[in-house]
Amino acid sequence: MEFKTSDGRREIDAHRDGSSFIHEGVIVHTGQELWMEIDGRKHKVTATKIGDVWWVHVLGHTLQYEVIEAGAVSSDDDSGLLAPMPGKILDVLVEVGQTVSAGEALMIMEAMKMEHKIVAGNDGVVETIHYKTGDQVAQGAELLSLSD
Amino acid sequence: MEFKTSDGRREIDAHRDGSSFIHEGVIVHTGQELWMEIDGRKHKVTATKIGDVWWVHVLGHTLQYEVIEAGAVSSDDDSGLLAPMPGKILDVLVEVGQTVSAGEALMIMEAMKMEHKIVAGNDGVVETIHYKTGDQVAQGAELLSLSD
Amino acid sequence: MLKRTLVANRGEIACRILRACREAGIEGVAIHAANDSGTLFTELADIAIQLTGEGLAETYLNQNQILEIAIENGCDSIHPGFGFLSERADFAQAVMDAGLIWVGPSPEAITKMGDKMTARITMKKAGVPVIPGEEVDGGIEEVLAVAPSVGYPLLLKATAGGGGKGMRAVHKEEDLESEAKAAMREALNAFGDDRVYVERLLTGSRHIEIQVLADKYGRTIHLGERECSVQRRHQKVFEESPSVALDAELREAMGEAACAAARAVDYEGAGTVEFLVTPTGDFFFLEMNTRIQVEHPVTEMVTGVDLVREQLRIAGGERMSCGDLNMRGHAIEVRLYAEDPANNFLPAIGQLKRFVAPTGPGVRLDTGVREGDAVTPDYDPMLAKLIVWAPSRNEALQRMGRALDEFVVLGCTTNIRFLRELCDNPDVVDGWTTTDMIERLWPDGWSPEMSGLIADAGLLIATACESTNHGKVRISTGGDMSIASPFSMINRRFP
Amino acid sequence: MLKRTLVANRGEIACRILRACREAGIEGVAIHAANDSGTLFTELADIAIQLTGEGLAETYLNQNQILEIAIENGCDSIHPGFGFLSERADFAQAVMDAGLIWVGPSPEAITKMGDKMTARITMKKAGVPVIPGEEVDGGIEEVLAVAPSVGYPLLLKATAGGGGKGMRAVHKEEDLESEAKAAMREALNAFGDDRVYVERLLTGSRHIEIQVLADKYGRTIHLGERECSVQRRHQKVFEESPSVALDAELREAMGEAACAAARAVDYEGAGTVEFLVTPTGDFFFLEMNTRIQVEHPVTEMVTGVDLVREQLRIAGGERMSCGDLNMRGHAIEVRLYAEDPANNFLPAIGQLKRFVAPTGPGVRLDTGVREGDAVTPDYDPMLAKLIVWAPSRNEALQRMGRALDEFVVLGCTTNIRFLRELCDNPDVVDGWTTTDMIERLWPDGWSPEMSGLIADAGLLIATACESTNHGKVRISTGGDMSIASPFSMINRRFP
Repeated sequence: MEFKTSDGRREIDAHRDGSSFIHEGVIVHTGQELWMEIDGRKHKVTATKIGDVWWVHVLGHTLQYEVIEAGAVSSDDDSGLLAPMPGKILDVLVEVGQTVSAGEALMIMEAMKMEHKIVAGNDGVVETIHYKTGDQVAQGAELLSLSD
Repeated sequence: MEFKTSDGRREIDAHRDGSSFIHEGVIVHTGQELWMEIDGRKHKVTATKIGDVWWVHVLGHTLQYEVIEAGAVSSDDDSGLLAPMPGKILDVLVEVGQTVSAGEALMIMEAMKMEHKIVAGNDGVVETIHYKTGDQVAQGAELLSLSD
Repeated sequence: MLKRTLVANRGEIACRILRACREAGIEGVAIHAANDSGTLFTELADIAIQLTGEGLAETYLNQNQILEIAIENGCDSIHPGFGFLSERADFAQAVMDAGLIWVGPSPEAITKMGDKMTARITMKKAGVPVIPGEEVDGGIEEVLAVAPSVGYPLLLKATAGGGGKGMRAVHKEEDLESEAKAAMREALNAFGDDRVYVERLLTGSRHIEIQVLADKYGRTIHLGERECSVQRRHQKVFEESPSVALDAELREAMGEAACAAARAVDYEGAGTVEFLVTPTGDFFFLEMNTRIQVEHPVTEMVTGVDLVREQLRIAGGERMSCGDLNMRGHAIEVRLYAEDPANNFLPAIGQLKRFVAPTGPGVRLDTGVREGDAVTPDYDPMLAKLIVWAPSRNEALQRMGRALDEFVVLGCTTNIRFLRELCDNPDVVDGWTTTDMIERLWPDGWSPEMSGLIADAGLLIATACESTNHGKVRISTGGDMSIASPFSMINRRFP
Repeated sequence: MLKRTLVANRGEIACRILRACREAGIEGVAIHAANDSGTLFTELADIAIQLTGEGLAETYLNQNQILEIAIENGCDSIHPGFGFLSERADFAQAVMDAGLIWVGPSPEAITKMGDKMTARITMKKAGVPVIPGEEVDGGIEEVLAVAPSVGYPLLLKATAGGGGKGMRAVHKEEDLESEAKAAMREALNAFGDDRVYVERLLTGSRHIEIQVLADKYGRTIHLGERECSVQRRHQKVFEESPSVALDAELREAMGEAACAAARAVDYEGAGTVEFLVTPTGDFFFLEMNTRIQVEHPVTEMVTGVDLVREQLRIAGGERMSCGDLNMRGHAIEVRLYAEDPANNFLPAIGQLKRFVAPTGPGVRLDTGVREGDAVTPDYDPMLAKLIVWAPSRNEALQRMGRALDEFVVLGCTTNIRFLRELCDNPDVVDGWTTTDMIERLWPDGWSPEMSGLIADAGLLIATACESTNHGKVRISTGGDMSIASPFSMINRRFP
């Protein structure tokens, strides 16, 4: 079973024994309540699935694991710049065809009462701009795309 | 729609308007959250169904309403004495055929670390005794029955 | 300092102690019966060990099993909480014999305070006032002789008996002889023994207790009082500090008496000395509880002392960390019971399908349960304690009322509404809280004050809910907001 | 006394004020935008009125609409909370012109403190120390003349400018002339104006503020300090009282200065005077916040004063109820933000599918949200404030750590882990909290300290949950305990 995490795609080879799952000395007991056992010590775990993502609270850490269905193609295309959150476009700082360098600001968005710069992750040429000043955008919407 | 309450069976003639229910100036708005409106003031309501019973929290009061299906016969027969909670029979104080008067102790149960007397609600004759000392009983189980 | 403490208890007090351990950097070991598996207190422990066996005797009262677990798991100490084994001198001794630290007073102190007669004698010696009374075995003449020193009204009780047989209240001296003869006759008939005990009858008294702390370095202090007069079925439901019945002078006198009581048995740790206080301001020793008390939070809120943490400190051989008594404002605790107050406070069970506790300023919740938990008949019906603090008693009552209005528990009948009405009750507001208050106010049992409007509204709500199948998908889907992958943003740069 | 108060705010501060109204017997009226319908604060109000319009300007900042609602609903007063209209003198004036009571200081006081230059002049007159500095318009000679009285290190700033242009730090007198010439040149080029402002440069300073209260009867008191140095993106995240940097003497001096500041503008109600305190113990007026502050709970916990209730009292023409300053123990507040601290604290959104707050001794939660609520980008990302009190600073840090470990929020990224690590951070433990602390400790951004074990464990948990479809029916059925009709017992008698 493969998951997408902040470290990239990851998979673990777990041994299943009934309702328990084991990997290198760590045991996870499923059921009405979730418990994890390490060195004979049990720790309460809280987990819930939202969309395709498992949110896990364990030992004071909150972690996220996105389920990747076998054979599915990731929609996360590196050449697109996605809106990090819903908000409004305050300013578009570049034009189609313009050459930009990594770190250069491309757009300014407003969300949560704050301004956020959308910055080029790499050098490239602006290929498409999908929104104009004043537009509302949804989270994850592709704002513009760069060619390498 | 008829409900069983601590006051007996009750029914209300509610007017429905979409997701709102109205009765004598009181409006209940259903949806993701429940709200009640009286004299233009909205109050949050919490309700949840457990088995056949709606538990309702409104204005600091917690109320219970048991749904009665149309045509169904009530299982609550006044001549039976039911266990008020799960527990153990500590003592049976009467015998079949014995004449008892209202208020007389018939059995002693233990539950929640406390002893509880099961007392005759009316004068009568003991018809059947369903449990003996030491038996575990479930909540609502008929312990014994009296004839009038 | 303690390193690893086994908490030999369950429910909210186990949670309280395990949290104190966590804060103090001590590893907390929980023990639990099979039917307590997965409950809140096991979750708050560093290590949770399941007890074998069923029923209290085989589990939470099983001294041998608990000691074995403590030793096997490398514990250096055992905290008994309250109830269960907390006042068992033999267990305290066994713990110490096994080389572990007992978080509590010595077995000797427990024994001396545990036996009412020994305690009475010890207290008299220490100069602590006890309820005036004399055992009489020399017949009617001796009764007449001791009565003046006991004082009126007085109570004649059969020394050998109980259950009201041979008991007579005497309000005036002229009635004494005839009543005493009747009592002795009754006692002889009922128990074959005509000895009687003559005790002052204390009517309209208040139950007021003093919290004490004593460390191994000879320091014994009191932390003011708690008034716990509001009781139902002899169990406290509403506790507060300070008491309206005490002024600074009486507090100091009772505090001194409580410290003297503790010193008389070389007390160590946290303890409570209970007194009856008469309407005229006389106070009499009732008993000493040689453990932490259910209602300890009100003292914590008013004095700013963390009593459980001080217990751990004292047991670990440290000095107590608190300074001089500094009481501030007013605290009230109410006990949330799974019970039906409208039905003679009969215990109730069920699943806590909703358990929404109040929050905000001045509100503390010490709970043993959370939403989704089952309330079973296996244990004490006390689910949680709700404590508020406010600058004044009046504000504390208002705050408690507000907090109880916010408290939603569905799935198990509780005494929330009863507690809520207490907050507005004129006797409570005036501070006229005596131990017989509930019987006095509701001689035929309590039932909620509820307008017809509320009853009708509830019916309308049930109708609306049933018609719309309300709440069937509450929380369970979460699909009503489209949430993009949280990772789509992680690889972007937003300086 | 106030009778019906409109709370012109939302979220946790609206909850805080509405609860205070409830406790004080004042009817609370909430106003809310359409997208705040059904949120916690509307639930805590006696009356909740929906605002028409969209966006802040048409709703929470819409003075006319809010005033109309207040009048239509028979309110006698308006409490603005913080942010939004709380420091708008024109709104305060409009409220008063409409015959309502403004819960806050006079419009004149707001105006005088709202303009930095006016405030500076007013404070200098009142003898409150301000950051030494002089405006210079007479060229280089005057700069050289005023510099000794300002003191070193000093900062030269273009009077007309901003954004770092014309700004020069001068650490030694011998560098002054050349640096001043450069600054004036830059200022002239950038703004066409070569005037500069000479100000003392305060490095490694702490942000410490004093809470004041003043009633209509001439009583002005201070309630000790709050240290709010730990900030990210210029927003506070971790606040405490008392400050390790203050002793009784400095506290009294700063408290006196704060009271003098309040008296200078005939202040009424609750206010906060912010100071910069240098490592050598000099303090300088920064600004006065003429409203209740986000971090007011730490003062409440340490002093035992209910600040919001005192606001309501003072506005209603009563005397404040609190006595002399009585600080006890230590309180810490952390702000729970919906944000990703590992990604430069960028705000986050989502649905709070689980929101399990810590409880127990010394823990207070002031929240604007509860489980199931959606966090949207429409408003400030602060969800709740978690406040702890303990007898000492060390114990308060331990308690906050324990509480944060218990805090579970799933469905929206929060800064819980960041706050948790702060509690153990050596600089925080040592009290070395300066305004630049976060940049100093994590110059390249913060990321969680997480063992590989935890990362692997999380993956194992996700695998186990996905394989077993965990939690799909959590709470939603409740059918796993068979519960008999609760009415079967009501008609029985159990004496």
